[in-house]
Amino acid sequence: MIIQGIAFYVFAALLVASGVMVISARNPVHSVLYLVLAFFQAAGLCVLLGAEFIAMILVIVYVGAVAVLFLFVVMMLDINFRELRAGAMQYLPLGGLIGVILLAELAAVLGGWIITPAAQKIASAPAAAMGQATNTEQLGQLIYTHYVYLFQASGIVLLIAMIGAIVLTLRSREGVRKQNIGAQLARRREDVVAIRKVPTGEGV
Amino acid sequence: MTAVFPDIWPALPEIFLACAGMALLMIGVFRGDGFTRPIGYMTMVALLLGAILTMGYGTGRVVTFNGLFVMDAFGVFMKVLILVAAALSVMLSLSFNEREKMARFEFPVLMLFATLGMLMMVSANDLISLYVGLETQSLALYVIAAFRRDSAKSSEAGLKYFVLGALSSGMLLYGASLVYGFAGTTAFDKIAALFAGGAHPSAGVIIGLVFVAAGLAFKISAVPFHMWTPDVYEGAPTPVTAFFAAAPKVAAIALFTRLLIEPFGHLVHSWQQIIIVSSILSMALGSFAAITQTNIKRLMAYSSIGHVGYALVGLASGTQEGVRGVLIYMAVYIVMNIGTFAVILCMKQKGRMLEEIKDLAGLSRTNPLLAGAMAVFMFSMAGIPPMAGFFSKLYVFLAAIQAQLYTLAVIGVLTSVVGAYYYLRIVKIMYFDEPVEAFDKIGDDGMTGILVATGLFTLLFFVVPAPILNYAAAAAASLFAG
Amino acid sequence: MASWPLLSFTTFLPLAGVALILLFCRGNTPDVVRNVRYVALWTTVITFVLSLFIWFNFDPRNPGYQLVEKASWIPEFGISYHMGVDGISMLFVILSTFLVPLCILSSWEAVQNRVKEYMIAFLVLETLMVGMFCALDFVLFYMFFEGVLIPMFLIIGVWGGQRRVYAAFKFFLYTLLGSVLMLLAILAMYFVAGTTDIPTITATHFPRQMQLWLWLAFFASFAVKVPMWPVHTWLPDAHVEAPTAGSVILAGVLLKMGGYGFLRFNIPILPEATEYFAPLIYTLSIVAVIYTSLVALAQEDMKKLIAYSSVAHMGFVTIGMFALNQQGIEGSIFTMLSHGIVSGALFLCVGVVYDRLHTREIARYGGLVKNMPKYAVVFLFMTMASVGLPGTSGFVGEFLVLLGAFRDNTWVAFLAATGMVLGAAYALWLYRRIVYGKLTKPDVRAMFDLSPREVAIFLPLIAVVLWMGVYPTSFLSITSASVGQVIQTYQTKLAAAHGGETGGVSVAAR
Amino acid sequence: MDIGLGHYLTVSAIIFTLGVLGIFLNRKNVIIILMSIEMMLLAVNLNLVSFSVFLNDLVGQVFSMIILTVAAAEAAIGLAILVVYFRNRGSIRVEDINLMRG
Repeated sequence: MIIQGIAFYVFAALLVASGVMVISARNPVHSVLYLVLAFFQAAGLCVLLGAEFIAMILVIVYVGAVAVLFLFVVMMLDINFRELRAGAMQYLPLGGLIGVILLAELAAVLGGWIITPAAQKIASAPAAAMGQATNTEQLGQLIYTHYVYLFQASGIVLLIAMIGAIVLTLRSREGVRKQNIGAQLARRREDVVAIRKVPTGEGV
Repeated sequence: MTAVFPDIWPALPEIFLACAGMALLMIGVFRGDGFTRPIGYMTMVALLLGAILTMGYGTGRVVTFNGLFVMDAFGVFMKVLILVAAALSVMLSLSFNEREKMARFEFPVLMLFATLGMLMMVSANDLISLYVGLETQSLALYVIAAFRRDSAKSSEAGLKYFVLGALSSGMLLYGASLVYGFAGTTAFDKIAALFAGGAHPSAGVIIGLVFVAAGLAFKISAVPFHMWTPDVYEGAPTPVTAFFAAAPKVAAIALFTRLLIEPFGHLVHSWQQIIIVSSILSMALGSFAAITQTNIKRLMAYSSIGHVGYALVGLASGTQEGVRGVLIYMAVYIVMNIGTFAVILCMKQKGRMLEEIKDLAGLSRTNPLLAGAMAVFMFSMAGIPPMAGFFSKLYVFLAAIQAQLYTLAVIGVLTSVVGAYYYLRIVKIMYFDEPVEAFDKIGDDGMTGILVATGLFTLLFFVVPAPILNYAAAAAASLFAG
Repeated sequence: MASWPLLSFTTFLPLAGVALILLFCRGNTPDVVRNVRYVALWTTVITFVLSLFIWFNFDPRNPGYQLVEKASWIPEFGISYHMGVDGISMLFVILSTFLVPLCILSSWEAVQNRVKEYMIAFLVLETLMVGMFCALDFVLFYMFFEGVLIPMFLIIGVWGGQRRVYAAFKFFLYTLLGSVLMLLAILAMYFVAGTTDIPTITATHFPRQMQLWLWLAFFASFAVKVPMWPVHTWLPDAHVEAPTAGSVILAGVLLKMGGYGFLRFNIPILPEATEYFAPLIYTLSIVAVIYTSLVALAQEDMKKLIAYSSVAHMGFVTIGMFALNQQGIEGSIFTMLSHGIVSGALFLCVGVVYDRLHTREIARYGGLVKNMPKYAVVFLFMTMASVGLPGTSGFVGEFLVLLGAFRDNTWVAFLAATGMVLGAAYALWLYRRIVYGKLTKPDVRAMFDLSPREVAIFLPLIAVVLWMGVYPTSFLSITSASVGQVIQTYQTKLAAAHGGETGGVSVAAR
Repeated sequence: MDIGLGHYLTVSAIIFTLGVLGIFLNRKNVIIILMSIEMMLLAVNLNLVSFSVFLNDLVGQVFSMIILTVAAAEAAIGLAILVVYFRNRGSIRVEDINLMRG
């Protein structure tokens, strides 16, 4: 129990700290790195909660894909970082105030949370008892059966994201030499090789 | 855990559209951008077929996909509206895109997918499917807002829309997570059952509901979450603006209505005040801020904020009559709006698009048909009988009076008088001012067809209003029966 | 004939003219423009003839609605297409159809610009006006009532004078502001009565507190329309800037919509509130009569002067109406009809000289009697009718109004009579400044007398004014039964509301 | 040192607030805004997972998975739009997003 508590506090403290750093780091590259750190901590919290699968995909999807994508874009855009941070904190007092108020309100509500018996009774998909099936297995059973609609719909969302990213950023530039496999394969000997009979002694 | 194969028939239009979208994508990829116009036509056909499939559904209420998806008369009404609006928007975009050299086959396909997302929103019966539908729509919309990638304005509009849209999604999600935590479920039916017995909701549910409502208010651009609207409307390519102002609004309003009436219908006293305030602010801002606008797309943005305010008047009453008012309002709003944007898309001189209101000067001399149509839309938006816009306002105010929201109704009609001022200003510029250079010939039969059809609908709605009113009444009733 | 939907025919016939113009008159050549004028003229003349059939088929002894047509329109909401006329509305229908052909004739030469649109606007306007007086369903009524704004807005704004845009906006927004409140009142009534059918609602009793609010909402709409002081300020602007024919319709018919509304809705539907607010109406009307007469005296612009005189005359109308007795109400209806003809004719008189000199400034004229004798006669006749000389229509109406007011409240009658004197002053002074005096200005000297077309416009007007003045019974007999019924409804409802003896006393006091 | 649901909720509330603050405070760099959005979604996920565990109901975790998927898609679109914007304007400063009034 103590170990769990210590782990929670370590993860939570690091999570909050790296969260603060994400929005306050001077260099966007550092921000991305702090974001990665934050995701790791969140994954740790999920493990503590017993949601291993979510923890795993947090690491895989967020750290492996999203954060790297961010990093890639930050590097690619080649921004003058020095200039970027000048005077960024002028909005801090007002923003900080709003943040504190928002947080206080949320805390007031969440602090008083107790699980109502009614709420627990209507669970749509009760988790199996410990040891009966792993978290991943249970989720898998749910998502391909009861929640197949969501599964398919998220497929569409990803498809849209793919189309969108391509349509917005792909530029076909003139004068870039590219391999055209179709053309290569379709090439026939007759089209490209001309056999001329060169009369001897006259040149081509 | 035994799983039953879900009843897929209620979702037939969605499935059809998803398949059609993928098929069109494939065709586009293989045939290239030169094939954009045929793909545009095919998209339109697919959307209209979707509308026919939707109409063929019938009336009963069916919940399927393990409670995630619901279909009823309300859904049929809203989906048909969305599909028709989307089909008309695709039609509007075709020539524009070719002229402005942004004709790429992904455009209609993305519109199709956005429409698919809207249908999913209308049928959402669970917070999760609500979110998925909303994001399907939003992601496609972010892309088409920034679709004109060589234009700084368009990409800026896309960026603004994305940032604020993502922020609103985040708020909505946080609210949804609170509702889930405190109600113990995400299913609308179960949430409704939880409060049916008059159970007092915990503060967490209310706060969650507020967050969700704020997120949705972003999507329908209701005050105070309207800031993105004018900039995005101005910056996005005009056909995209036309699309934004029509179909997504209907979808978000439909979703909002279903959410407030079905799962949270018993908490009407908790959310009514919020909707009333938002409605009053939207109507007022839509009327007053529009007065000083010079860009017609920005004007339409404020006008749409105002119209959302009027639609919210119906929703604020929280009654069946109120929902009926909302449905009628949206039906008429879509037609007027598509028609107005068709006119705006005809505003070009020597192939150059114009967006200033003063460019309309003397249009009644240079192009009487266009001016007449625009005048009809403007009078209709101002709510002057016998135009269709009068009936839509009539029914929302009817609901407000019935729910004894007298102050709301009075403020509503007063702002509509202020609104009439700026609509009249456009009529004045077209009819009273001396003509400037004439616009180019419309030269697009589809555009002329849309103009004539929407104009006649708006003008002659009063002759046989009963069918649409009855459908709306039946649709509203289905929401309360469930 | 009676089995025909005569009212609908009369109402929608002008739209057939619109269709004809739209379908067959293409282009902008002089021939086409002439055809457009003829189509418009013939359509309106036929409409007028058709409306006379309404008169022939009308039974003056029957106080109820006649020639009733009812068809389902939006049945689920208790809204129907319900048309009918009674003694109150029938004459207004005739007045509208009578004035429109004259308007078209009067703009035969005055309007050269965008003739097609002009004629279409007038034809649509006629449909809306006639429909409004025939409508027996609130939603239908409201549609016609508000729809009038659209063509009138365009008429003022497109073919009007210098400050036409300002005037058009002011006209539109003022009247719209009033009527949207009425719309809310209609909706509120709908929830009590379950229908928007006017006869049904007239038979419904509304709680007193609600009546007061409803009354105020209706008042907001009709007071602007009448117009009553202090919301009359749109009228001088609109009149001055509107083209001649627009002014004629505005003064002749549109102002009557307000009076008609008071009579049709406020008095029989909301009697308790009417009783409560009658002093308010009296006060406002008397201020209107005296104040606007004084203002009229100071005017330099002919049209503005006549516009203010309209406000004063409509003050008489409201006084008579809220005297709430037979003479008062009949007098107010008669005054409205008479004013419709006379003020229309006066605007036409202004139009005649305006067409020649293109100014409405009174000081620019003078001595017209020398070179325009026919005109001087017509103008004199209409001025006398406006003042209320016995033998003209103006006399009968104002006499009845004063009689009715006297029975109700002596002071009101006295003050109203003062207004009449002032009215004579400004009208006669206007006449003196324009027609008499030395004919010095060369451009005025060059003005020619009435053309045959103009004579053709004025002759029917003069005939009607004389007819109304000499033999008013032919009109009063039509209105009396229906007016009697309105008063009876009013008093029965009031008695029922007061209950027992107090009610009896209050009725007797009237 | 018993760790209850309240602890988890508090952490996620803090992260959510940081995300919102990051959006509103940041005036210099749009990329930070996108990261802040990711943080908001992370907070929601934490919320959902902890609710799910304490309610003994897996729906929350399903929801969380869906959000993860969508968030990834959203990040991709957001960055694509950002790249397009950068190509047009040569800057991603928040203050520069001002071509249109408002």
